[in-house]
Amino acid sequence: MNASSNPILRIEGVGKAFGPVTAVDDVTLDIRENEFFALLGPSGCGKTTLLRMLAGFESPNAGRILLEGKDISPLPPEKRPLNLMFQSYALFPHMTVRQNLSYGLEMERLARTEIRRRVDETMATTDLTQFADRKPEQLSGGQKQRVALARALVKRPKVLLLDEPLGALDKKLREKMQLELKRMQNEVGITFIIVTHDQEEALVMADRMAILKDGRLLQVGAPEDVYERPADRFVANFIGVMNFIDGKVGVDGLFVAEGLQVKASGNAGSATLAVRPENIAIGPPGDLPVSGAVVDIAYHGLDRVLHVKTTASATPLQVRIPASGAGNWKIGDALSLKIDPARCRLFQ
Amino acid sequence: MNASSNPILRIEGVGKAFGPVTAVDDVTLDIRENEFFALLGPSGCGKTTLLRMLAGFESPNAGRILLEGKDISPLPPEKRPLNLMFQSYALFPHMTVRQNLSYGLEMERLARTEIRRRVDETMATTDLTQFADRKPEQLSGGQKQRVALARALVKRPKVLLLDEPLGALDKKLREKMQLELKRMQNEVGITFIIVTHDQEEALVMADRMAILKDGRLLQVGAPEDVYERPADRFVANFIGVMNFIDGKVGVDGLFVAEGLQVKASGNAGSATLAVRPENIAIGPPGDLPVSGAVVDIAYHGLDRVLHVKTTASATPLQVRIPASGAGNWKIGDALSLKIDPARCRLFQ
Amino acid sequence: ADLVISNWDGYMAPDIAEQFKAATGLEIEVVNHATNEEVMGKLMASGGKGYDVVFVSSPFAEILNGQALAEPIDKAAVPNLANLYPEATTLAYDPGNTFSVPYTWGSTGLCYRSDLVEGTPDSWLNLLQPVDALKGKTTMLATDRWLMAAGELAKGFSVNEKDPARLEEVKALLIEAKKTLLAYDDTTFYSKLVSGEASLVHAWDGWCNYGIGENKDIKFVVPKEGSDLWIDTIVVLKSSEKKDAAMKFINFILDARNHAWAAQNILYKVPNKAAMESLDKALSEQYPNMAMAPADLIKYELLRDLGTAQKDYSRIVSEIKAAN
Amino acid sequence: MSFNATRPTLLAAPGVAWLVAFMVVPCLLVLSYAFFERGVWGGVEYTFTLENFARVADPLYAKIFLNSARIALTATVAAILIAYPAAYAISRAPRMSQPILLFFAVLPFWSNYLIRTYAWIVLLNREGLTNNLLRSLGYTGEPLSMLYTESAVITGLVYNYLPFVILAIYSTLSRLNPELMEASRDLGAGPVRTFLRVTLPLTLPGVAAGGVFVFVLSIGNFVTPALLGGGRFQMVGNLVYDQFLTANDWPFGAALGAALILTMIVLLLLQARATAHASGERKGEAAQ
Amino acid sequence: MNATLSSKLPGRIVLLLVFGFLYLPIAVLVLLSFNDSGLPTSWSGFSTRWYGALLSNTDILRAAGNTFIVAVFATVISTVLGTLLALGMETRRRKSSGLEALAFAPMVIPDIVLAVALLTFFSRLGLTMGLHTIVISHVIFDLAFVCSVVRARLKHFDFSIVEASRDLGASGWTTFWRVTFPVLLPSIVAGALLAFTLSVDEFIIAFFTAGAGRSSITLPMQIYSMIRFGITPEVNALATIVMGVSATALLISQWLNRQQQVP
Ligand SMILES: Nc1ncnc2c1ncn2[C@@H]1O[C@H](COP(=O)(O)OP(=O)(O)OP(=O)(O)O)[C@@H](O)[C@H]1O
Ligand SMILES: Nc1ncnc2c1ncn2[C@@H]1O[C@H](COP(=O)(O)OP(=O)(O)OP(=O)(O)O)[C@@H](O)[C@H]1O
Ligand SMILES: NCCCCNCCCN
Ligand SMILES: [Mg+2]
Ligand SMILES: [Mg+2]
Repeated sequence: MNASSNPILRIEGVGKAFGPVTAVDDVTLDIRENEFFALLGPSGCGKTTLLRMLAGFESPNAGRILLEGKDISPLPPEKRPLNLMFQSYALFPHMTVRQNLSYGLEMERLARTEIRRRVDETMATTDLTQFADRKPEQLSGGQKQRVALARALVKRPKVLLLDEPLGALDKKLREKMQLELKRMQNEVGITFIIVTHDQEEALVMADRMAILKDGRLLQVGAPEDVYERPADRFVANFIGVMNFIDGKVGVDGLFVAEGLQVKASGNAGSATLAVRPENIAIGPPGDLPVSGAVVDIAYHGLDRVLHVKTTASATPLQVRIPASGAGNWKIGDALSLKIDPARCRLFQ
Repeated sequence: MNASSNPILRIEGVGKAFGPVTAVDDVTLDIRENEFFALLGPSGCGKTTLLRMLAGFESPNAGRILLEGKDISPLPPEKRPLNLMFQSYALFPHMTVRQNLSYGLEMERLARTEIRRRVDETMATTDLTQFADRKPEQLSGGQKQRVALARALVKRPKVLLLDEPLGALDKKLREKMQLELKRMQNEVGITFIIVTHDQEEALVMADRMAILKDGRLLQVGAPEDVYERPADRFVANFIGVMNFIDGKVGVDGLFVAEGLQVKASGNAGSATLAVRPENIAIGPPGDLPVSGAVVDIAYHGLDRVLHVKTTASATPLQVRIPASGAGNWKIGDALSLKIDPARCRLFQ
Repeated sequence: ADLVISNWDGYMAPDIAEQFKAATGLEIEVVNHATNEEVMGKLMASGGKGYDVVFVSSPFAEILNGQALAEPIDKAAVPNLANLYPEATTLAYDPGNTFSVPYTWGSTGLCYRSDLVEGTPDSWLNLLQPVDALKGKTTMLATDRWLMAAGELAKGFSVNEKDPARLEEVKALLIEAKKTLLAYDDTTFYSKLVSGEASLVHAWDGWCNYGIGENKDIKFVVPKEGSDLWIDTIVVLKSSEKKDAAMKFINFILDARNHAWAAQNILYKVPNKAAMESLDKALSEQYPNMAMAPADLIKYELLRDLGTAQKDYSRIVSEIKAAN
Repeated sequence: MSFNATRPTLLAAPGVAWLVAFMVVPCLLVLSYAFFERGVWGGVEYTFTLENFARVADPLYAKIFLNSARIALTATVAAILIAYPAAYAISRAPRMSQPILLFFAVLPFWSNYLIRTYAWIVLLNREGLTNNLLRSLGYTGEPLSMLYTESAVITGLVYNYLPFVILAIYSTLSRLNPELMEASRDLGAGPVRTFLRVTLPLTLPGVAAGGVFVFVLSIGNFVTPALLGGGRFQMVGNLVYDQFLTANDWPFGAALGAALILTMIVLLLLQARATAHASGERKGEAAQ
Repeated sequence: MNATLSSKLPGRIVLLLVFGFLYLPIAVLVLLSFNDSGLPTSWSGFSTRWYGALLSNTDILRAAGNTFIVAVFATVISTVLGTLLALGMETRRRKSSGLEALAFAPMVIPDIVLAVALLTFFSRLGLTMGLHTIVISHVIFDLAFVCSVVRARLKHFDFSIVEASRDLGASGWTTFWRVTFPVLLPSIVAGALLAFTLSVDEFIIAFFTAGAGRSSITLPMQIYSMIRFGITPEVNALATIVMGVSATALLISQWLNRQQQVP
C-alpha cells in the first residue's frame, strides 16, 4: 500500500528476559519504510517490551536492531530517530499539556514560534486545545491518552512507536485519530509501529501486521492474509472468530467429520478444519449439506450470531448473519449449513 | 433482562465542578438492582467523575446519591457497599498481585483460608495465577488491568463500578472477562455500572445504558432502544454509524430531500433524517428509488461499507453490506438505494 | 542525693563524693557545666531550681546575688573560711564573703613559646600589634570580657571601663589586632602553642600551665600594663532546700587538704593560705606563676558586672567579631 | 469532600497541638521580653519599651545577618551539589541496600559535633595531618593555612549537614517513576537536559527541604564558626546566643530572636512558593 | 536496562567520593582514640588506654544510655507526629501560610531562644525535669524536620492508591498502615534517621531542659563539659564505640533479615 519495500527497521533475532521471565524470544522482523505496521498478541506477549527495546530503554539479551542498516544498540534513546508513546502515558506531571507537547520540540532547538505553531496544530488535531494549560492530573483518562499521543506525534520522527494509542478513546474520537494517523503516514511519511488490541483497528489501518505469542513471532503479513490465511490455530483463533471442527483427511483429500465433508487440500491424517462464521451459508432444513439446530442467538451490535449445534463438533458452530439479510431464526429452529471450501483452513 | 426494577442506586440532580470546569451537570439516574448498566460518552464527559462520586471520592456540588433509599453522602468510601475499579488501576505498588487481591477481603476480616480460596479463584478466572507473586511494576499493561479488575471483583460488593475495565485486553481475553462479569451478575447478583468505550461491549452486555455528554445525561435506555431510537442527533451519531440527510418535512408528513422521499412522522419544517448504514437496501441502478454511485469502499473487518454519493446529501451515504451477501461492487459503479422508512429517525 | 553541685569538669577531685560522704555522711551529686554563661542562663530561667551549689566566675556570682538567687554564706557553718588569705576576704565584688566563697584565682597574661618568640614579651601590645614574625601566630581569648580586657589594659584603662570614647579606642585597637590574629580561642590555645601553630597566646595563667606541662619552652608572663584578677567562686543558691549541707560542703572544700587538690591538679592558685603552704615547692618551680603572691594578685583589677554598660560591651564585641 | 475534608485537619492536629503547647506558647512568653527593659543585673524589668527593637535596627546586625546568610547560602549550594549525586546513586542502588547506604551516610553524625569538628581541626591546621602529608610528599613551601578561614567554616557546615540533604533528596528520588525520565530521553533530551527539565523539577521539593536544613542550621550555628573559623566569623545564631548568655540581655536577645525568626519564616515561605512553582506542584484547588 | 541509561560506574564513583568525605574526619577520630598521647596534635604510639578509661567512666556510659533513650523516644514520637502533620498539610485543599510558618518555626527559632523558653515554661508549670522534658523539647524540632522530608515526598504523590484502599473497605487508619506508610517508608525512614541524628547531637536545649540532676545528662552535655581543655582521646574512643556498635548492630540485623528471607 503506502509502504515501499525498503526495510527501515530490521529486528534480528532479538530476545529479552526479565530474570526467569522470557518476554521476547528470538524475534526477527523487517519494518518497511513508511508502512503502518500493527503488532498484535495476547496480553503479556511482549509487545511493550519489543517497543521498549526499539526505543532504547531495554537492551536486548540477544540479537540486533538495525535502523536503515545501522545497528542502533550503541545509541541512547535520545539519539534514536524514533519516538515511543508509552502505554502508561508517562506524562510529565509538572508540565501543562502545552509544555508536555513542546518539550520534544524544544529538545530539537526549534524556534519558539515554530514550536508554538506545531504544538497548536497538534493540539487542534487531537482536540486538546482547550486543555493547553491544564496539568495532567486535571485531565480525564482519554484526555491524558491524547496528550501522550500528541506528544509523540508532534515530533514527527522517522518511526513512531505507539503502544495502545487509542484504547481509552470513544469510537468517534478513535476514528478521527485513526484518520489523523493515516494522514501523517501519507503526508509526513512516518513509519508507524502500533500496538493495539482493537482488531478492527489493526485490520483497517495496518499495511502489515505481526502476531506475537509468549514473546515469539507467529505470523507476519497483510491483514487480509492473516485473517484469511492464519499461520496456525492460535492465530486463527486469536484474530476474529473461528469455528474449529476436528476430523480427519482421507487419502482422497477429503476432510471428514461426523456428518460433514469438505473438499480440502491436506495430507491424510487427523486434522482440524477452521471456518469463519461469515463463511458458513445457512438455509432451511435439508437445503444444505449439514443439518443443525439453533441453540443460542447473540445480538452482536449490527449482526446476529447463531450458535448452531451440529454433529460435526462438540461446541456449537457460530454462524454470522447480517441484520439486514436472511430470515428470522429463533432458538430451537432446525436449519442446514454449508461450509465454503474455498474459505476455510486446514490445520494438521 | 436480569435486572429487577427496584432502584438500588438513585442519583438525584448530581453535579460536580472543578473550579471553572463543570464535569458532571445535574445528572438524575436510577440504577436497578442486579442490572448491568453501561455508561457511555465521549472522552472527558464526566464518566469517571460520576463513578468517583458514587464511590465517595468526590462530594457532589449539588444533588444526592441514594443507595437503597438512603443518602450515602455522609458515608466514607470504606463504608459504602460498592467498589470502584480505577481507570488508572491504582494498584498498590508495594504488594504482590496476591496481596493486592487479598487486601479488600482482609478488610472484611474473612478467615485466611477463605481469603486464599477466593483470591485463588479470582486469579484463575482472570488468568493471573502465574503472576501471584509479582509486583505491579513487573506486569504488562493488560496484566495490571486484570489485577485492578480482579481486586474489585474479588470483593463481590452489591454494586461494582468498573471504569474501562477491559480496554487494555485483547479480544479473546476481553470476551472471556465479559462472560465472567455476566456470570457474576447472574450468580452473585452484583449490580454493575461499567464505563466502556467499546460500543459493542456495551450493546452486548448492558441491560441498560446511559449516554453522557459534557456532564449531562442525554439518554438512558436498553441498548436496542438507544441504538434504534436515539434521543437526539448527538446520540445517533455517537452510537454506531449514522447517515444524516438534511431536508424538510412537508405538510403531507413526507420527508423530502434532493432526489429522495421518505414517509416520516414529523411536523412540517426543516428536519434531518438519520438512517443507519445497515438500514439502506441496495440494488442495481434504477431498481430502487434513490440513485447513486460508489465513491469508496472500506473493508471493515467482516463487512464492506460502500460510500455512496447521492444528490440527497453532501457527504456520501454509508451503506453496509455483509461480506457473505450481495454483489461485487467496485468504486465508480452506479447503483440504487432504498431507505427503510420504519428504521430511520427524524430529528427536528 | 542531698546536694546537687554544678562545677566545671575536672575542677574537683573525682572521688569528692566519696570523700564528702565519709566526712559528713551526706550524699552529693556533682554535675558539670561547660561555661559560666550556660549555667547562668539555666539558673536564671529556672530561678535556680534543682541546684544547691554552683561554681561560677566572680562577675556571675555578683549577678546571682544581684538577682537575689544567692544565699548568704552562713559564716558560723563554715569555720574553714579562716583558711583564706586575708586578701581573699575583702574582694571588691563581695567584701566579707557574704554570698560567695573564692575557690581559685589568678591572672590573665601572655603564654608563649620562648623558643619561637624573640626576646621576652612584656606588653599587651606584643599581642595586639605583633612583630611581623608573629603575625598569624597569636590567639586571643574569645570570651567578651577578657577579650575587651586585653585592649583596655593595653590602653591603660580599667578592665571595667564604661566611658564610650575610651571603649571606641579599645574597639579600634582590637579590630586592628584581629587582622594579625590566628584565632580567638579560649579552650585549646595552649595546645596550639605545643603544636607550634601559635607562638604567643592570650591565656589564663593556669591554662598556660597545661602547655608548660607539655613543653618546657612555654612561658607565662603578666605584661607590664597589668592583668585582671579572675576569681572562680562557690555560690549557694537561695532556692536550695539543703542549705546546711551546702555550707558543710563549702567548709569541706576549704579544708586545706581538699583545697590543695585544686592547686595540684588544675594548676590554679587557690586563695587558701593553709592549702598553698602545703604545696610541694617543685610545683611552683615547674609552674612559676603558681608562686604569685596574693598581695601581687590583688593589685590587679577584678572584672565586675557592668550593669547597663554591658550593652555597649556586647555591641562592641559583636562589631569586632563581624569585622574583617 | 466527604472523604477528606476533616481528615487533613485531624492528621495535622497532634503535631500542631504539640508545637502550640511546647513551642508557640513558651516562645511567645520569652519573645515578649522584647518589649521590656533589661534589669540592672540582667533579667527582665517589666517596664514597656521599644528600645530593643530600635537596637535591632542597627545596621551592624543587618550586616552580620547578610554575612552569615552569605556563608550559609554558600554552604547550602555546596551541600546540594554534593548531596544530589550521592542521593541519586543511593536511589539507584539495589532496593535492599538503600537503607544500609543511608544508614552509613548518617552514622558519622552519631558521634559528636564537637568531636567531628576537632577532627577537622586535626586535619586542617597548619601543623595538622594534611600539611604533614604534604610535607612528607616533598612539599617544602609554607604550610597551607586552611583553618580559621571562611572556607574552613563552610567545609565544616557542609560536612555536618550533608547527610540531611542526602536524606531529603533521597526521599523524593526514591520512588520517582523511571518512565518519566525515559519519556524525556525518548523525546530527544540527553541525560543532562533530562535531569534539568524532568528529574530536578520533580525532586525540587526534596532539594528545597535539604537546602533549608543546611541554611537554617548553618545560620544558627555557633560551634563551627568558633572552632573552624577561629571565632573570626559570626553567624546570627551566635548573636542571639550571646545576648541571652554572655550579655545577659534577654530583652534584646528576644528582640533579635523575633526579628530573626520573622525574617527567616518570610524567606522560607517565599522559598516554598518558588519551589512549588518551579516543580510544577499541583495547585491546592485541584488537589483532591 | 540500556547500558547508556544506567551504567553503574558513575554512581559507584560518586558514592566512593562522598563516603570518603564523610568518613575522612571519622578516620582521624578513630585513629586519635588509639593515640597514647592526650594531645590531638602529636602521635605518641598506639594505645587502648582511653578505651579502658572510658569503660570505667560510668558517667559517660550513662550519658550515652540517656542519649540513646532520648533519641529513640524523640524519634518515634516526632516521626509519627511529623508524618501525620505532613500528610495533613499536603492533603489540605487550601494551603495555609499560618500552618506552613508553624511547621518552619522550629527550624528557625534559635536554639537558645527555645532552650530558655522551654526552661522558663517548664519551671513556671512546676514540672519536674528530666529525660522526659528533653524528649518533649527534641520532638519540637525533630518533628519539623520529619515533616519537611515527608512533605517533599508527598508533593508528587499519587493519592489514588489511598483512595483504592478506602474503596476496598480499609479505614483511614488501616489505609495509613497498610498503604500510605509502606509506600512512604523510604521518606519516613529518611525523616526518622534525620530526627535521630539531630537528637543525638543536640546540646543546648537538652542542657536547659534536663533538670539539674546527674541522671538526665546526655552525651553532648557530657562531652561539652569535658572539652574545656580540648578534646581528649577518651571521647574519641566513645565516638568510635558508638559508631562501631551501631554499624555492627545494623549489619547483624541485616544479616538476620536475609537469613529469614532465604528459606
Ligand atoms: N482535577 C480536575 N481539575 C479540572 N478539571 C478536571 C479535573 N478532573 C477532571 N476534570 C475534567 O472534568 C471532565 C470530566 O472528567 P472525567 O475524568 O470524569 O471524564 P471521563 O468521562 O472519565 O473521560 P475519559 O473517558 O477520557 O476517561 C474532563 O473534561 C476533565 O478534563
Ligand atoms: N520488570 C519485569 N519483571 C518481570 N517480568 C516482566 C517485567 N516486565 C514485563 N514482564 C513480563 O514480560 C512479559 C511481556 O510484557 P510486555 O509488557 O511486553 O507485554 P505486552 O505484550 O505489552 O502486554 P499488554 O498487552 O498486556 O500490555 C509479561 O508477561 C510481563 O509480565
Ligand atoms: N568561658 C570560659 C570560662 C572559663 C572559666 N574560667 C575562667 C577563668 C579560668 N578558669
Ligand atoms: Mg503492553
Ligand atoms: Mg475516565
